[in-house]
Amino acid sequence: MRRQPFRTAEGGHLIDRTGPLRFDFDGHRHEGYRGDSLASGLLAAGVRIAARSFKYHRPRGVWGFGAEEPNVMVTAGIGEEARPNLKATEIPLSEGLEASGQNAWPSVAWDLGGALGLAGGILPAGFYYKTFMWPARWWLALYEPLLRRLAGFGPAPPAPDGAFHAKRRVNADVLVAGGGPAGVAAALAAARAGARVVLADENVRFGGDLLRAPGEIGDGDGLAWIDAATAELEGMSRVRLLRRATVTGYYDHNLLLVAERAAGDAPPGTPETRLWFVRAREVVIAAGAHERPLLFAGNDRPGVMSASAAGGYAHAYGVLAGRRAVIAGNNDSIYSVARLLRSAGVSIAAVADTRPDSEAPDLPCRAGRAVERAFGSRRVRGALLRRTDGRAGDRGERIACDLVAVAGGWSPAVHLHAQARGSLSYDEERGLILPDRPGGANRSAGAAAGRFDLDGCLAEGWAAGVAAAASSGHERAAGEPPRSPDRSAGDAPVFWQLGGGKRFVDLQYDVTAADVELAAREGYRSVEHVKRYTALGMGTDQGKTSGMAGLVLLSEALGRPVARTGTTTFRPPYTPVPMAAMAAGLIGEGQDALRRTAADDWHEARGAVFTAAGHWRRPRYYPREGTGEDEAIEAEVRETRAGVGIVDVGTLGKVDIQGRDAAAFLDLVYANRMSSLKTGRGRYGLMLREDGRVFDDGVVMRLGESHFYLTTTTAQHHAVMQHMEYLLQTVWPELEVYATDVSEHWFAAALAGPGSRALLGEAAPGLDLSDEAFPMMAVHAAAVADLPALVFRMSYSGELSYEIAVPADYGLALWTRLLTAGREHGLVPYGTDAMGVMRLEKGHVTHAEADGRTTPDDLGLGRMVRADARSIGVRSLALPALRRKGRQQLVGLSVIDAQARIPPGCQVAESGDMRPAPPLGHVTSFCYSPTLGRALALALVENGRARTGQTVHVASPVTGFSTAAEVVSPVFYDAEGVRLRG
Amino acid sequence: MLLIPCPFCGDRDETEFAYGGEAGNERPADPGAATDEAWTDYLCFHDNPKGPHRELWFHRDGCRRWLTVERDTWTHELRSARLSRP
Amino acid sequence: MAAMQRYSIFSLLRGALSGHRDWQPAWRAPEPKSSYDVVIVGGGGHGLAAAYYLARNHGITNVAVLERGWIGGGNTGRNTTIVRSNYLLPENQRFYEHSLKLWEGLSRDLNYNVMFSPRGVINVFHTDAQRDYWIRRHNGMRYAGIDAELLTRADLARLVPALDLSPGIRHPIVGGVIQPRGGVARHDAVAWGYARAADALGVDIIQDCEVTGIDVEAGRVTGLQTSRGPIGAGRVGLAVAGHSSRLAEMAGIRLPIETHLLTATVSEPVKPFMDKVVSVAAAHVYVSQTDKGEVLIGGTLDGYNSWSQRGSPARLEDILSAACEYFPRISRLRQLRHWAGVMDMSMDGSPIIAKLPVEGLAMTGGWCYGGFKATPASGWCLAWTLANDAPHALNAPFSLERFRTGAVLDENGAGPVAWGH
Amino acid sequence: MADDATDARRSALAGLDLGSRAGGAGGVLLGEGPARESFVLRGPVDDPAFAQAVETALGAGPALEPGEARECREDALLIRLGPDEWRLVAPLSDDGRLAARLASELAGGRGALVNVSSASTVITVAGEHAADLLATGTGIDLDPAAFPPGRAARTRIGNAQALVHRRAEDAFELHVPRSYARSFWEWLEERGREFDAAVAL
Repeated sequence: MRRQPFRTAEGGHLIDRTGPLRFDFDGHRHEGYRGDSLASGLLAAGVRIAARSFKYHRPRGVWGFGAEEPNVMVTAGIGEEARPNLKATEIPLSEGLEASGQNAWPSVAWDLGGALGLAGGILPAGFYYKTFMWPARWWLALYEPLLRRLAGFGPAPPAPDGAFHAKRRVNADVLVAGGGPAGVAAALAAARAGARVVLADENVRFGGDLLRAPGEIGDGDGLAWIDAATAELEGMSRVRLLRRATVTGYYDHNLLLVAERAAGDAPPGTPETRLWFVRAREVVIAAGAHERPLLFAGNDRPGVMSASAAGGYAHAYGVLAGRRAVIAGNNDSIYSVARLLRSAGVSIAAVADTRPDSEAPDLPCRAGRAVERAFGSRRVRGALLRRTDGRAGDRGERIACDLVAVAGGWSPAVHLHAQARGSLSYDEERGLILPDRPGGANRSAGAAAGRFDLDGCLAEGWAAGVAAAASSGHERAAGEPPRSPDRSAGDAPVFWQLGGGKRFVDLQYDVTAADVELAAREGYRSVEHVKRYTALGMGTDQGKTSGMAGLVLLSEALGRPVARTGTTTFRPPYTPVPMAAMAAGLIGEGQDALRRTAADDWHEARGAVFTAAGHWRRPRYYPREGTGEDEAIEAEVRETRAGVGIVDVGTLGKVDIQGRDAAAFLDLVYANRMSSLKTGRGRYGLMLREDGRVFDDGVVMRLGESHFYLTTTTAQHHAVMQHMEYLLQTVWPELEVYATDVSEHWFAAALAGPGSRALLGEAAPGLDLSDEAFPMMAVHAAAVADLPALVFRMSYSGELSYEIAVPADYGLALWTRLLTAGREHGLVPYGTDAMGVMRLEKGHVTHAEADGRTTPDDLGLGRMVRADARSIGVRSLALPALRRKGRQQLVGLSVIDAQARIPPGCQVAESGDMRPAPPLGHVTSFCYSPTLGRALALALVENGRARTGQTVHVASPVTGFSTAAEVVSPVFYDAEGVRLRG
Repeated sequence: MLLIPCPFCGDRDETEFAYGGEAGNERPADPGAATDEAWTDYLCFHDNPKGPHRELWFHRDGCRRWLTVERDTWTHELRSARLSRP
Repeated sequence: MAAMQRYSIFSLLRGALSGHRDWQPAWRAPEPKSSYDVVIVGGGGHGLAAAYYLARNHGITNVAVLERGWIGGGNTGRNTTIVRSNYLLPENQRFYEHSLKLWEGLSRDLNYNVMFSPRGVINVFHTDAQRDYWIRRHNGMRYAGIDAELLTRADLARLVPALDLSPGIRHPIVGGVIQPRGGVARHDAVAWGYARAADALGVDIIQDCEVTGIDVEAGRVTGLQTSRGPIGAGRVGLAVAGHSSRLAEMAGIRLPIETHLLTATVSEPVKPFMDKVVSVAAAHVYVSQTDKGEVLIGGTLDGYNSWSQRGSPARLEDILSAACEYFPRISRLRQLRHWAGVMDMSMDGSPIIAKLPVEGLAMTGGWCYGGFKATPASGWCLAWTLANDAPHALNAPFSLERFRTGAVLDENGAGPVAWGH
Repeated sequence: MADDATDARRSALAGLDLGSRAGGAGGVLLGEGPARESFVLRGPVDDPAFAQAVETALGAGPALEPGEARECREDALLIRLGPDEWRLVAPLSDDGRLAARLASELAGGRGALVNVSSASTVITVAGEHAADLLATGTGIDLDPAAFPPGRAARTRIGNAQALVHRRAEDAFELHVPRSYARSFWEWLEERGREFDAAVAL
């Protein structure tokens, strides 16, 4: 047997016959040519059953030619390379391609699931809403798992997508969506007028409908004209031509997404997809139209297909979809398709035209007739033709055939127009949903606008191109538009169905005409209800072929005009877009940059265990040989408190504030006063949100009369910058203040512990560190380790402590030089965990306590707030609920059992039994304190301060943990602050 | 994705900006004298029209200016954008 | 009126024998009467549920539900179908747990299978701070009598094989929590089920009826102006989340609500590989697989006031990259469809189910992302509030006054920034 | 001290050891620009005293077009980044003299000058596909007609904010925040696979 039994001897402008390709489908080896799609390859090989339907597992074959294909979805590739649900019409054939059918076992050709078709009678639309409710437990145990087993088409992918996907953002004057005659004419006109043009088309070659059927432009071949125009466009520097590129989405302000697929024979390294984000001033929508089906019993059998697709396979690929064809339709295209198929070698058994008056002497014409039923089960074997006028005595004509090519007219592809929120109109006479008022800077042209003659498409495309270019400021003369002798309107009278029986509307989800009628009868009268009740149009083809038929059926069932029924919403994307393409460049650090401090390389080399702090990573602790995590952290705390430790605080936000109103501004931004600071001194500052809740804290240093330097927390730094600019630019524009973000410029490290003064004294010999010369909360510029630095005396740990800031380029030098100098002082680097322990021992709050719900008073910081209600947030503190007695307040909890360790996420309860009851509050921070030898926690507890001395329970029901603790002051360690003085 | 015509930087993608809500929601000049109702009007009760809306955007990744933008919340048509503080 | 046609496997078999010609309409399509005891504005899940509970629990059957378009066409039909009660604040815990209990009996209660499927809702976390927060939240649930469990990484590997638990990713997952009783339901069916059951109790469900005005006389609501003429009403309940501001404005009431977009998307359907609903804290993305086989992915707000119902591709990139990062095999699927719901974002992230400052007028709204799961309890509480002219203890905290006194229910601690919640 | 300090400078990309990766010819060449001094200048452009002070110190006035990068004294560059914000970039060899001069001219008047020399890392992107690589991550119009050589813009590219300065039609300098530099570099390299990006020193 020949390898390609249905391939013609010659012809097929998309294929290259010089060397055959081999491919596998469902375990069988076939042969095709370079340039084939999988669909054309399967047809050439004579594979008729290429898919199984969703619900009834009925055999299905290729129906369409491109993105509209509802039937043949396959899994391409095997094993980890498998990609499910690809339409066979969109897969370029390549050497060694392995594809398999879906939703069938053991194969699509022989599928045991086909037995389900027999149960079809009790499974009408929406059957699951009416049953599976008894007994209640069975829903979860039995029914739903069963339903889920039946769900889905292709297999779930076993592995991630490993291919490279690219993205590109470009600006254009004119984007033309669709490279058929209208689109190419539009692009040429716009480009000649001087516009920057992007022309995108989903096929491998521009030409649109001319790929499927020959046509004349000027006085020559249409495709030749397209090729010449393409060549001219290719030569223009401001034009970009995208092939195999589908315009999938139309978004705000003329941003369009175009998904470009790699060619079948693309060299290795070519991105599998390239997503173009095109920001266009103007858009020409020349997306063409989709051929409609006709409804008759058995209209889903393999061998029943779109007439233009049948013609297209012959013309573009030299493939015969059958040997003996019945061609049936409601418009003139059936004759040209019949002649095209005949010249390719198909025997034309009959051409059935629903219109009574048409004739074509060269063809076996059956005017006024339509298909009432297709025979055959695994493939079509014949068709029953019957008069459309219902005249009595018509017994019908049964004609043997293996191809029924159906031409139900055209549905303009109004998707992009509708996505741009253009309005639609319904042309009752022509049975067309048409683009009406555009919803953005766009215009539709050609078949997408309901023009089906070649001459009209060219003229409309050209005019749209000229107009789009002009609207974007380009008005050079573009020359004369191309013309075509084809001026037939191509209109089809509205005709949908003949006869009864199982007429499929939505081939993918097995929705029949009876389902639509049932939905209407049950009161699901909105077109959206019908869609959702029956699944009509919800498939991966998004109803490109089924939509219009469903609409007409529903309107007929409800006895109302189609225009009143309306359409469902056209949602993007127009065709499915690979997730991996959308995610390209945005995985891991690509999405979430990892911020590193200047000393990061050192931490990494030292083997630090990191934690995330916003985008930053910070060392949690530095592992020590022979001990575990807890011991290492405790050692860092002990050694710092006993000697000296160093911690990287380079992640803190830092802001330089200058300008004549700087002090007044800071008084308004902070809840406490800053204008009274003396130059060279600093103060802890508390920032509130306008609703009175604690927003951020940090230290404010006055460097000069109108010059301040302040720190923010790591997490809120960007928010604080934005907040300050907001206040300066919108609330108090009269203030002259310049806030400059210097977080990236400064690296900082803190030395803490009683030994810090001695170490710093050595590293900064020029600096007088006596309490008199350098008191708490003072700042000095100095050379530290021979580096230009700012030194602050402040403490977070409760120990004598200095924070040293240097320009970040010197950050690593500062860090390593201090560590070297510190060797003799027993200097120990510590991480955020040790820092957290020490701050908890001192009762300093962090975002665990200032969680966006707490007021300064809740946190015991009420006395810091000055009375000026003009400052941000202060006025809200007077609202009743913020002054209410019984609010949760910050307290310390000292665990009574010295051996107990507190697990994460504990609640605070009256009793330890963990039975349901309203808790008193919750633990915000907890640690084991090596300093005090027991577990400590900070907690927000109802009326907490009044409970000091009481015993409560710290409990975690999800881990079954509970222990008793005493409510104490949140400052556990050195409440008098003796150690700060060193 | 909106295209916001920053008066200083020119047309920029929405992703460069941070949204700031209703423009013209004026902070009481003397918060201490404002009633709870007036104060919470400012805090919580904002215009929410389906249609033209004056709103604030912060050009975070550009000139770092707060813009006052007039935008239709239904069509997203952007009618004007100016610097909040000229 | 005719008794409701019972749905069961037997009725289906009978239907099959008659070629499915005898199925009655699930609800009538009545002409509006000149007045009703109670009119509910909004034929989404919440409004239909309110009507149903008014009739069933309070015996008030002279009720109409007015729907501008088609029932279930708002956020009921545009959400990620998740049902859970795993909240932080006690007020929210109580309310959503009441809702979850109603969900558990809903299909039989309505004689309509809403396909509530308690497959478990998982939250995973990455840092110590997130771990503390999520465990605390689930401990709080246990104190409120709600099911909640802690999951180790080994548990996660068993329950969600598709999840990337490797330590090398940008934000490695260190653990998780689960509410086993949480799950998903078939969103459209909820509206249809309530509609059918309410209709059977005498409620008029009137579609294609847009409310254009609210009549208020002497501080009391008296009726509504609609596209199908004036309709008198003793009491009126608004259940139009997404559009609450506009309706309240008709009665001269300003709400602490802004309208924002939330994008969701589905993949092409594939065979089941993911059983649980999983929410990833670091990426603000939540993922589940529907009974149809689609992977359903939701994310965060677009972040600016909008009623446009269509999201931004930038947000889609965020959502899909997060989904692909944590569930790597999703990267091999294709995105089929995406849409955006119109959210009533309240200023504290919690709903408003309350009497309004016009006598006889009450609302349920301000649902932020959480409206679908709240459907039964929202309707239940609105019905109670309308029937008793006072809130039930469950919805008393969800008052309008809280925004005046500062007693807000700020689940996320984000402050009065609508898009921050 | 100055010598010690100079030796102590370390680039945020040092950990990547670009030297070992250099080589190859691709459609895009990535590299690191030399360290330089960098200052944020703020001030009221319509205040004649401020404008005069800037003009006197730098030899270029502040009234530049948005994004305009004007060469001024000592081979320095003044770039207009906002209505009241400029970036002054000077070669390291200038050793702060120009900024000191500007500071002294501004003293007592309005405006502010802030040293941010360590705040950014300069990455160079050059070659036939330089603009295409940037276009994988930014929406600004990189057409030479819209963004000619000599122009600069602060924008977002990929995972970082960047000040983009076009030196020539196919050569860009990107000033990215220091802490982001490594992640950003790796993002550029990964996206650059499409263009066979290579490292040039």
